[in-house]
Amino acid sequence: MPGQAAAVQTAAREIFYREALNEALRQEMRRDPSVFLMGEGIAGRGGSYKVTVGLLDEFGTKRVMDTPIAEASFTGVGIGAAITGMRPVVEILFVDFTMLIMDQLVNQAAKYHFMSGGTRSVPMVLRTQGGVGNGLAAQHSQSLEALFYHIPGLKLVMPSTPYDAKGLLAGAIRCDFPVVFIEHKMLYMNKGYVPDKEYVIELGSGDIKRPGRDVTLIAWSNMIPRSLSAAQKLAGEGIDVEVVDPRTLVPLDKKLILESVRKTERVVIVQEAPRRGGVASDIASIVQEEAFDYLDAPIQICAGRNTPIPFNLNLESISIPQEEDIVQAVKNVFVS
Amino acid sequence: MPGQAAAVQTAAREIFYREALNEALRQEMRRDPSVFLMGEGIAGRGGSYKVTVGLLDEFGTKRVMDTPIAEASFTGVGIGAAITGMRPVVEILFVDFTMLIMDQLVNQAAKYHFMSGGTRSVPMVLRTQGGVGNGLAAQHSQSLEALFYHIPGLKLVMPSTPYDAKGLLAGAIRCDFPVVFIEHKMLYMNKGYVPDKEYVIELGSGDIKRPGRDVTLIAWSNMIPRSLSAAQKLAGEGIDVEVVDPRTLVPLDKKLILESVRKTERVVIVQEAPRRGGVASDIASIVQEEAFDYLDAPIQICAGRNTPIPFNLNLESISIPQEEDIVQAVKNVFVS
Amino acid sequence: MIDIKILKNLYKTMYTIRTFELQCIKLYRQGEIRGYFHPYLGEEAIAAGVCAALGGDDYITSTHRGHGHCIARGADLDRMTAELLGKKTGYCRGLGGSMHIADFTGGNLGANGIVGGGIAMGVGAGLSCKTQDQKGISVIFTSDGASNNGIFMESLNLAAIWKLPVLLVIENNQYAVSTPIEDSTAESDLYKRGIGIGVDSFQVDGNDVIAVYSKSLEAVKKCRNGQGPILMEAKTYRHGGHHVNDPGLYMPKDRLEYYKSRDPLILCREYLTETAQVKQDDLERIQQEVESEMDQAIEFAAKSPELTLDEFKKMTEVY
Amino acid sequence: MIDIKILKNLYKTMYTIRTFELQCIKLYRQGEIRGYFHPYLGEEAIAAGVCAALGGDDYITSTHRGHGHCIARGADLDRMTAELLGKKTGYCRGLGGSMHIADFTGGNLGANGIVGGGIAMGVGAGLSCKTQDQKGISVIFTSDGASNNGIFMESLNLAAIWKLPVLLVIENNQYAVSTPIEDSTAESDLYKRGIGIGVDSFQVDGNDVIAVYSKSLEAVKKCRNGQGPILMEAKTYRHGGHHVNDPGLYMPKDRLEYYKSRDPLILCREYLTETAQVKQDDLERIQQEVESEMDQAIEFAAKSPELTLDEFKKMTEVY
Ligand SMILES: Cc1ncc(C[n+]2csc(CCOP(=O)(O)OP(=O)(O)O)c2C)c(N)n1
Ligand SMILES: Cc1ncc(C[n+]2csc(CCOP(=O)(O)OP(=O)(O)O)c2C)c(N)n1
Ligand SMILES: [Mg+2]
Ligand SMILES: [Mg+2]
Repeated sequence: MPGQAAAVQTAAREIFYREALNEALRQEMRRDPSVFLMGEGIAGRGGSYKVTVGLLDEFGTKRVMDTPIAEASFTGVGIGAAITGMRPVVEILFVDFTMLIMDQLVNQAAKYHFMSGGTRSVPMVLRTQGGVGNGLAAQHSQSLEALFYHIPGLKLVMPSTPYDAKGLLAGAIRCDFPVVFIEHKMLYMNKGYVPDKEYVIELGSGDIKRPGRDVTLIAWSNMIPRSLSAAQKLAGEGIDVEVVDPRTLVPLDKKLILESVRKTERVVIVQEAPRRGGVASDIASIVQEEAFDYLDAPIQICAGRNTPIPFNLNLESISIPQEEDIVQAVKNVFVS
Repeated sequence: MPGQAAAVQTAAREIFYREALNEALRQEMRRDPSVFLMGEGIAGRGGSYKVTVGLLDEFGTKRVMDTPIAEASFTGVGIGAAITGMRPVVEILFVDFTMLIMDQLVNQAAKYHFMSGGTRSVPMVLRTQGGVGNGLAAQHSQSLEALFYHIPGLKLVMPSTPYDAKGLLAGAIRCDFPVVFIEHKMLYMNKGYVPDKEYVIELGSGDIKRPGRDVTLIAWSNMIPRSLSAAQKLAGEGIDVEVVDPRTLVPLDKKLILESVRKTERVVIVQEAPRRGGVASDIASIVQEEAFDYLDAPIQICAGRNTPIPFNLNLESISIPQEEDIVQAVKNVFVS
Repeated sequence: MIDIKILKNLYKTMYTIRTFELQCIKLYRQGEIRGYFHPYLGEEAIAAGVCAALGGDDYITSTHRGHGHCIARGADLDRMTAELLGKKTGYCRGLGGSMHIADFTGGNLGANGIVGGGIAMGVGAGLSCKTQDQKGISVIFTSDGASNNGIFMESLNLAAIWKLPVLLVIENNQYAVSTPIEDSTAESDLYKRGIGIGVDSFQVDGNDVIAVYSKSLEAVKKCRNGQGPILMEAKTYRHGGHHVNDPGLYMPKDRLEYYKSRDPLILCREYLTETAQVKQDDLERIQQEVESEMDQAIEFAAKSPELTLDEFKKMTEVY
Repeated sequence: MIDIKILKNLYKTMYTIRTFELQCIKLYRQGEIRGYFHPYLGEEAIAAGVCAALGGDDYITSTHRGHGHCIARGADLDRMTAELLGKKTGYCRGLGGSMHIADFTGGNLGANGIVGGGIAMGVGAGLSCKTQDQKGISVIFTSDGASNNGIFMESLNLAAIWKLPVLLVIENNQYAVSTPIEDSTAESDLYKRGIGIGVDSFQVDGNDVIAVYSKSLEAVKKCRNGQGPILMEAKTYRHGGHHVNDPGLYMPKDRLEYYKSRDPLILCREYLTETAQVKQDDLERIQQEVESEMDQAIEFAAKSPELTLDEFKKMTEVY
């Protein structure tokens, strides 16, 4: 299990999440000449979060393409290129802007393999970035993974660490189906162990980010570091939390989740997105369906409020789970 | 409770679901001159499903407007008109095409009230139509309510009967917030009791479509008639099913649902949409959280497959819950 | 003067489309074909003329009214008919149907149920051609209705700035279902939209297959020489309603009559017999050939099995 | 010759925008303002010139670079500054911030974080004006970058077919973040896009407030007379990077220098003092007035409270 390996070697080479992504892109572009990148300001400027820095120099304008502000069409271009032999990695600056490409994603990319009777697929990665941070307000702070999660034909990846970011982006690029790959704006500057060498994490394998006996805490993306802090605090109070990071929401590593649940018999799911209709609800529905008899208490969902994200920083922070909310949610499963 | 009243009077005036919608539009347009309609082929032609027939004649071209195939922009026009004093009812022919207007819905309409600090709202109804029927294939058969359900700021209505269709559409038009109103293509030609007179069903009130003691079955839209048939069959086998129709998914009548669950202690949720990340999962997560101690068995979700909808009719029908699947799902909650 | 073999082929393609549509409409009326069916009747000259100018490496993307494009790219009528009947032997194993038919041997990336849904994809195929040094170009069939959707201008602009080998063909049949073009545009000459964003653009008579073919030859040549993209607007008219179940009563009788008098098959036949001196017999032989091919296709399709539930499950496991 | 009072007001508006931006950038650098901040520096003549041609019943929709439009529509600096500081007294009670600032008293339906996000909404406001016989027109401020997004052409086409009283203003500052217009268009004269769809369209020097104002007067008159929509492209250039944290190093020095030499405030001041014979003193008095207004605004904003959690919960219950 790569996560554990990573834990052992944390003393070794540490780089930023954004650098890990950059390494994955470089690795895959070197390996496979059909991989190319498209997006706004990703070439000369290296992207708004510096993920694509230096790639133009190495690979040239044919493989690192700046686009106009035309998200729907350049995503469609990616789809067409993917069908005809290329492996595009298309970047949408904010997950909020993916609302402009939903037709291309949902009606074209996700269904192409199916509608063509399995004849052709769309090996495209849609890289984007979401979540709350620093007062970017309602149209630049959303967590919209639930929308992609519901659409058959899309894969969905949300790495929480530099190690996972590199391996999963490589895995996404090698996947023969369209992958929505959502980074988190507050993770780009997180550091962690990342091997220099080439490696790939296959989509569908979750990771135990912290083993524990008392309660299973499921989270992803930026809720992982926050949950790990909460777990540490709770450890001081005698509660041993197991933190499970599915890493890819589609496919979902049900086996890993259910094994943990059967062991701890208590479940908390932490999600930055609004509570209503989020992925947390679906995971809860699966757990209660497949491990009903193991559950000692209702599954607690600790999630964002059902509101857009406010600009005001204090209100922004109360709109999504904070460390203390997670601590409280974990305690709740021991009360009832 | 209007549903029960309706049941009593079924012998009275019966009209089609599509006619009930037409009556609601007419009623509201007569009442309030700021109500107007926009959509493709809704004026002279009366709409693809004949919902707007005759309205052009009564209200003229200023209030019944045909549009080009420009879904994103005419939805945006509706938003702008709504902010500046009108009450647009915008029609998108198929819910599948709402993927073209997601930016307008999610980033503009849903957030406008919030972003403006509660100063202005967007009293717009987005009428559309979804679901499986008659081999329309993957891009004309989706059930996408889960996507709207997750977005704070949108209301979501899915009527299952002519009675509800009329009352809820009136309620949606009078609502001060953007409402996504999803009809079902297989319901338009269903008949049912509808009073001639003006009435309004407020958003947020569910309805017991069939009272029962043994198990709570939650469904909406076209899964209601199917579930009622299944319930009838099960009654013959001694299982008394209570069929709960939330009618509006946002706001959700939790009270009605939880009361029923506390009575029956067993829950089945039936959903036409794919299983993964559907609204059923969220309702399940709420029920297990708020009525955990009442549940005798895991909540059963009987839902569509996690695939796009196939063209072939036989495969189409196995892609979504059929009567026998519902019967089986109900029996399952008595097995475990 | 165009080679006589080519001329005959243009006619044959058009006659095949005509025959396919008429026969399949019969099957539709018999309840054998379900779902939406948008006939290409009256517009045959566009697909036939454009595709005759293409080579084997070229891609096309198609529309909801896509049977004509598919046939003009050389699709097998057996597999097309099987698809419309929802059979396993169909191009999409019966999962796609009329609105999603695709034929990769013909470089046809597929029909599309979303108006305008194939435009950006077609630009993407053009990108592949250019950056992978593939020999082909990409032809995008689209419609007057789609030209009012944002994706049209967005995509054409991308093709323009990247100088892609893309030929975008607007089949301007002057209607979007029942909405006439005058109600959906303030400037009904749609090729002018291309000019405004710096794209080489022109109009052609979409009922005249010779004109479409000649103009396409030039346009395709330019695309191959790196002078693309090019926008071609082909004006035409449907021979009936929007789909099989639409009587199209809103179409003014006189205009319909006018366009029927300019039926692309009639015009082509006139040209062939009068200008190109092709014998009536030759044409009749072609017609018979096509008809028997179509009869066989129907038989093939009718006899074909459907995808089984197990096969379906296996294929869709991956989602 | 334009009335002297109007001329002075044009200058005052521009100077207010300039002052507001410079002061708020200071606050941003001090960490008092968070989130994205896109200054309107260098583009003041457009908002000032266009809005001076408007009346009280008119609507505007704005962009992510929206402070200038808001001010030019007469917004209260107190409430604007409070909004940028996230305070309850702000136009959006601190929930919107720079990218969502709206001022309904000024008919300003709001800035927008989505490039192109306000265009269709603005057409909708135009529809209200027309069908409700309101007296106003709707002015849509948008950008070169947005003109490459589908919503631009879609929306303009709707305004055209419905003949709406809409003035669409492209603020062509020749960049979308770091991407120069030459890389995102094949035809960089953006007003030509309007011509292609039958819209009355023209270009104006966006640094010359007199030109913008004069052209706007004509355009607004046409809109009020039912001759809309109209597309106006105003060419300009940013005075710095895309947002406060972007040094804009990719902007060629000589071009930047050229445009700074044509700073709209300088050009206007020259015109005022030389052609219109306004005294230097008068201008200085205006500047002082503005500056003290701004100082007060900052004080007001700093002292203002934030929305409480309870108030927030109450307001958002409805979702
Ligand atoms: C995005 C979208 N909107 C609406 C429809 C419904 N629809 C199907 S065909 C059609 C009319 C299309 O007209 P046009 O684009 O001119 O093509 P034509 O049918 O004339 O070939 C419409 C509105 C659709 N399929 N996709
Ligand atoms: C749909 C969308 N895509 C991308 C962005 C990110 N973004 C914000 S401003 C900007 C550049 C805008 O350029 P332009 O439209 O010319 O306006 P300007 O900043 O020059 O005023 C970009 C790409 C966005 N906000 N919305
Ligand atoms: Mg048409
Ligand atoms: Mg710009």
